[in-house]
Amino acid sequence: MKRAVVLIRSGPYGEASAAEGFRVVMTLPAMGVETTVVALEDGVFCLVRGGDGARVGWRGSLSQVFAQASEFEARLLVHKPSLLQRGIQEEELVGHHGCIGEEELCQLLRRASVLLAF
Amino acid sequence: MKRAVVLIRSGPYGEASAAEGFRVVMTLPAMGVETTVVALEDGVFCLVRGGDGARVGWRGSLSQVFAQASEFEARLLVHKPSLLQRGIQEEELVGHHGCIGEEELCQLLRRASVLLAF
Amino acid sequence: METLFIFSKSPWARRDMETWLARVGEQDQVLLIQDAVLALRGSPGDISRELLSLRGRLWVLEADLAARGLQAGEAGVVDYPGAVGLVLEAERVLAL
Amino acid sequence: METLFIFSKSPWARRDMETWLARVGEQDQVLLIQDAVLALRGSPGDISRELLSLRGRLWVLEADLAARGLQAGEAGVVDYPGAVGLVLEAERVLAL
Amino acid sequence: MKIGIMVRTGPYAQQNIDTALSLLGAALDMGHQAALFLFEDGVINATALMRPTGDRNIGQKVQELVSRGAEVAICGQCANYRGLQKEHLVPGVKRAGMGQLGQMVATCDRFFSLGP
Amino acid sequence: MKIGIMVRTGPYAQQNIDTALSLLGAALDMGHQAALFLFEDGVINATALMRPTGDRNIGQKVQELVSRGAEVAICGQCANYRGLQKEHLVPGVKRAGMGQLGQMVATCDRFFSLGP
Repeated sequence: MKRAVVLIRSGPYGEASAAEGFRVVMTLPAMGVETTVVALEDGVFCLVRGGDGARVGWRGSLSQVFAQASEFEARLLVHKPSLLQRGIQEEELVGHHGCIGEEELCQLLRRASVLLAF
Repeated sequence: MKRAVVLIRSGPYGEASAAEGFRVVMTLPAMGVETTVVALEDGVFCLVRGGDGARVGWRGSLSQVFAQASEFEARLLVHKPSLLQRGIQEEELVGHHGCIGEEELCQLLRRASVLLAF
Repeated sequence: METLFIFSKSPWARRDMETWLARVGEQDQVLLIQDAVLALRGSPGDISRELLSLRGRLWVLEADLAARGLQAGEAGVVDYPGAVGLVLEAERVLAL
Repeated sequence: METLFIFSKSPWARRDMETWLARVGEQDQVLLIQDAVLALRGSPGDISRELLSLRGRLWVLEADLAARGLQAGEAGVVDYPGAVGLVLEAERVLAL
Repeated sequence: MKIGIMVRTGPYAQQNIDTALSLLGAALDMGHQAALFLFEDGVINATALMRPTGDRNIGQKVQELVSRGAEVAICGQCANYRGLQKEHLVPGVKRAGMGQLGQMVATCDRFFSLGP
Repeated sequence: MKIGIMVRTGPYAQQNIDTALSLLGAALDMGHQAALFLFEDGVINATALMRPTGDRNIGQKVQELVSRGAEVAICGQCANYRGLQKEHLVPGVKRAGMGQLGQMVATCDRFFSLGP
């Protein structure tokens, strides 16, 4: 079985990368690809509660979209060092499947067959 | 009379920014806009002799395009600190109208009416 | 106002702020839009300190801040007409 | 080879290399393409030193180097078929 | 006063066109003049063929700006390169040469560029 | 072996499509299979309407890749958003849903993405 890790590296709304990355996440499990999403670098801002993309013309809140990851059988993990660097508390985030450290991130990458960065 | 400073900040070929910036430079003097081009940051790589964009499918050498700046009545200046940071010698560059330091760059910006970064 | 510097990219992804904030003079002002507003939650290197030193001359676009659920902190908040006002007050604008 | 990391953006404009070179393990290799080849003429911070430490595991795409008139220095040079070879030798590829 | 913005990126992938449309709309509200030059990938913002189901239609927003009196032009060569044909342009958008850009720069009181 | 690349940027503004076409062409030369998925702004690379006078025609290069047996698909929703119509696509390019991408990821021996 293929294992994909989708890295969400960019913040919401300034570019569509994170939102488009999530569309990829939605499609992989149905094709039999075990899928893990990692929010890291500015991607952690995609999980911050309370934002609303409609303020800049977008359809809605990207954090609410990401909170649906488990509905698509994808695991959503958050890179803790990226949170710390940006002064974001875990309590500010929408629901996810846990935080990982640098070492766990590298192990996760090494177990994957496909890596996609957005 | 309007004074434009066009900042070429990006290197050649990886993106079209520098080449498109030069197309803007070609058009401004004819509209009565006094035009200065400054190659800075990775933009200094656009002036390095000996490259050839055809190697990656482009039309030709961007350094030869930039060397024509004076034909369009635009001044082409090079930001010396950007050269130093990247270990590039002035002798490696195609013809231009001189190097400027950090202080001269800031003065130039302050005398302009329009600033465009590429 | 002399020059209005508009930053639009995150300081965590790009080096624009790292390179250009040092060129913001005492008569200049700074407007953060799009992903550059992320800088208000903290930035790499000296950027946070440099932004702080701009007190009174640092602005952030309200819509971009609200979209991302962030607070303005030390920055002044402008809406779109306010941003247009800054553009017109300035002698020139450099958007990076 | 475990992971092939492909960098395509200049280290002077983006922080990709700054953030990701530390994650390149001993069984991994690195391929520089597009504007990332500019890193071979020098890079900000620790990047030059980190690239040097990859000796034997650092590759650069010949066409991108030649287009920009640069030399490979310590990096091994591959043409397009050589780059395809690296992709296939690796267990996985991460392009940044 | 007349404010001009050059947008160098396309619709939906980057926020530049959304920002530019909001700023120029505000400028018109305030009684100023507005100009928009679509350059490089930015020309795609002027296609009338967008079908963004359930999302904002950026082409329509460009058209609204035109209908409010803003001057909107695209780089014709950039459009040729990207297969954007004249008959598919939002009505009122000028398919222009670079001279049009030069004229905008020369006539706007403030002009700046939002890029990739 | 089968190599797949996702390209997320359009033609002429960024080098990604040029790099991807060269790599996939080399893979075919070496007797491998090749797949290309055009996503986000990348869909514009598949328009048959490009007129890049005196420059490389990227649409034609995509077509050459198809004619050499590579699988080339674009994200249909991205195309709708950008006004790229089915009848303007390079022949042989599949206008696909995201499922097609999932299938490429599942069937390629190596798959990676070149983004903005």
